[in-house]
Amino acid sequence: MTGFLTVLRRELRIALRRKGDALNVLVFFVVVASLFPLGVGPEPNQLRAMAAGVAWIAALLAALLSLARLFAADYADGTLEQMLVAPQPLAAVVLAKICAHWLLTGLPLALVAPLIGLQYGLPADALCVLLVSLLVGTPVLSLLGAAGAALTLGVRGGGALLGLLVLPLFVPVLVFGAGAVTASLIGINPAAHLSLLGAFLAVSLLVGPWASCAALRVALD
Amino acid sequence: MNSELFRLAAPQAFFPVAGKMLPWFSFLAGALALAGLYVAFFVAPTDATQGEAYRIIFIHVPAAWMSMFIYVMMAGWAGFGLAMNTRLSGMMSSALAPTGAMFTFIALWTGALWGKPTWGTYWAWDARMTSELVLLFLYLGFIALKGAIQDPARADRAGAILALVGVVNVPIIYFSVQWWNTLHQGASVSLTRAPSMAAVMLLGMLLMALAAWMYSIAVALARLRRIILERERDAEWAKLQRSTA
Amino acid sequence: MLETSALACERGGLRLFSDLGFSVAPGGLLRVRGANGSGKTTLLRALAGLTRPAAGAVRWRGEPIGDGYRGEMLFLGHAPAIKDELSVLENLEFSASLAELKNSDCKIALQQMGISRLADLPARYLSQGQRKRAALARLALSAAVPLWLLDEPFAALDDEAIIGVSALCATHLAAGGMLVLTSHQDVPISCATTRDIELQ
Amino acid sequence: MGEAAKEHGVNEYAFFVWGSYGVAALCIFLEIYFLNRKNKQ
Repeated sequence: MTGFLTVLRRELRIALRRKGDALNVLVFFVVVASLFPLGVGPEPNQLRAMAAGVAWIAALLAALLSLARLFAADYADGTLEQMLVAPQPLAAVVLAKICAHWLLTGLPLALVAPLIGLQYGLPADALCVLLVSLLVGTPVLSLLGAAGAALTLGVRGGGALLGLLVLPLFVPVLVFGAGAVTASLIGINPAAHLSLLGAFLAVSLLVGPWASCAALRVALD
Repeated sequence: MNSELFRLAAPQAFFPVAGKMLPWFSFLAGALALAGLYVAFFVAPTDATQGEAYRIIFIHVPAAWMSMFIYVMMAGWAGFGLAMNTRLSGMMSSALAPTGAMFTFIALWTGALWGKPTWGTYWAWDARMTSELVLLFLYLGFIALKGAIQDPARADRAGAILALVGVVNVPIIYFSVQWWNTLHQGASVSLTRAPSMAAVMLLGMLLMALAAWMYSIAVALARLRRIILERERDAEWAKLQRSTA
Repeated sequence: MLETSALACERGGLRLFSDLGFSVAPGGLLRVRGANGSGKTTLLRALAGLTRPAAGAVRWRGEPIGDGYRGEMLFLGHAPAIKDELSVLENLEFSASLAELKNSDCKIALQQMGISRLADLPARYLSQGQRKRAALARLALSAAVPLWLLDEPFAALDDEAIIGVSALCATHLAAGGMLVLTSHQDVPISCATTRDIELQ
Repeated sequence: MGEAAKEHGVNEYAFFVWGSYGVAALCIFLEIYFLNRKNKQ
């Protein structure tokens, strides 16, 4: 457990020293979300129907943007190697990095998304559902994304390859996440969607760390 | 028997065995395909509602079955290679991947070409077709990852991890897309309600599916032999093999 | 006691060495020599459990190396595991707590390596030699860790630092610790049982 | 493609049926072609 806290504290301390990274991801999210009306037109009903999908897809892309750097810096300066050799279980270390990634990207996205929702004319209850769905869904992006980042460590064409590997795995999160908001818009109780999202989070909690550890061991072989 | 199996696990030992099996599977594939096509075009009656267009299911449904079946096989071989650390299994998963991707591609195209006459649009975002599209992305991801990593041993192990993560997610993706489809369109349009499964149609599809299976094994064995030669490039026996092949 | 039997390693399909068997007893020093690319680093990484050997096995106290082994081993690779954003002291504190070194006083360790004045300086401004010293400062904290695996510990170090590091290694060996290191120049560590391996 | 189709005069479907089998045959041919070409090297 101490390993988890040590790595988490270090990650957050480094992030505080390099505020730019987390901020860039957030700004990227807002920019992508505000491009859609320019492309599709300002017609309110259309925007309201699209809001959930746009918010979620922007969140997916923003998370993807920051995933490539999850292990890259540590891989380059040798600290990742030390983590593999440390007595701490590697899963705890990887989980700490995933938590740090979520705290720095997933959480801010979820908190900002209701603003985007307002911009798109979403009613109040739909905004709450959007916030909750993102809070439950974005950890999955970090968990499965970490596995993708570990698999493409030190591989050329990493960014695009990472997207190709990970985005198909995000389909259920997008379906249930955006579906929850759309359901609440048309009066259906979104509890079913959110619980399925939670179930997928549970699965990713198992699959993500295992795959990331295995992939890191392969990458540093 | 056990030692025989382990002897075969070495690529060099399996190379000639694959060579001997190849013609058999190719012949089987050809024969079954001919039988299937005969049933599809001459034995199957014209469907009351869709007329002749439904004959496409004799290629579409087997291709869809094979695309999923091969992915599971690929993940199985990859996982086996990861656990037992046998190089041959990793090669087998690489040999299967392109054929699986091809069947997914065929399933998508034949699905679209079948959709046009029956529902008026090439792409109806039908639940199964959308999941098939995601499956194609999973195949392409696997092939791209293995292509991007130079060292064969690392490529096999990384590919195995991706395939295992993928095979866990495939049912979830299929379920979520099914759910998504019912939410937006209602269950009016879906391939699952193909015309009533007359026995002869089922026979036609089974024959074509078996033909596709034999074909996949034959192609996988052929590609496996090429991968073995490529990877054992510096081994003496590989050079000898290439000069005589 | 660390021992290997018929160890073989490959890199990129190329066989580096095979049938390598040796053992390191408490208090023993093993130096791995060899030209560039002869597999010195790969061997050390195999001993650390990072690289999977193509054949043979590495055993620690008679058991194949596993999770428990990592608690009793310290591995320092070529790259000094230093984060540029953190200060030298923070880096050392992080790696000490990651390695579960209990009563570790980092300031003294930095002093022993002669870089205590750099304690609060972000590691970004350190020279290559200073970074290596910062990485090796962990040796001063790891007296309780029985096995040390050091890859080119003397690279980029000036004479004064080499003496400092050799002293740390000597006290470690005297206390019954084990040390395996790779190095091109000869090793100024005085020790009872020193053995060399040459990799072709 | 056999008399069954022509008798019913349903040839506007022919394009789609031929199209599907054509795509499938083309894919299989390409796969085998590339496989053999690579084996020659």
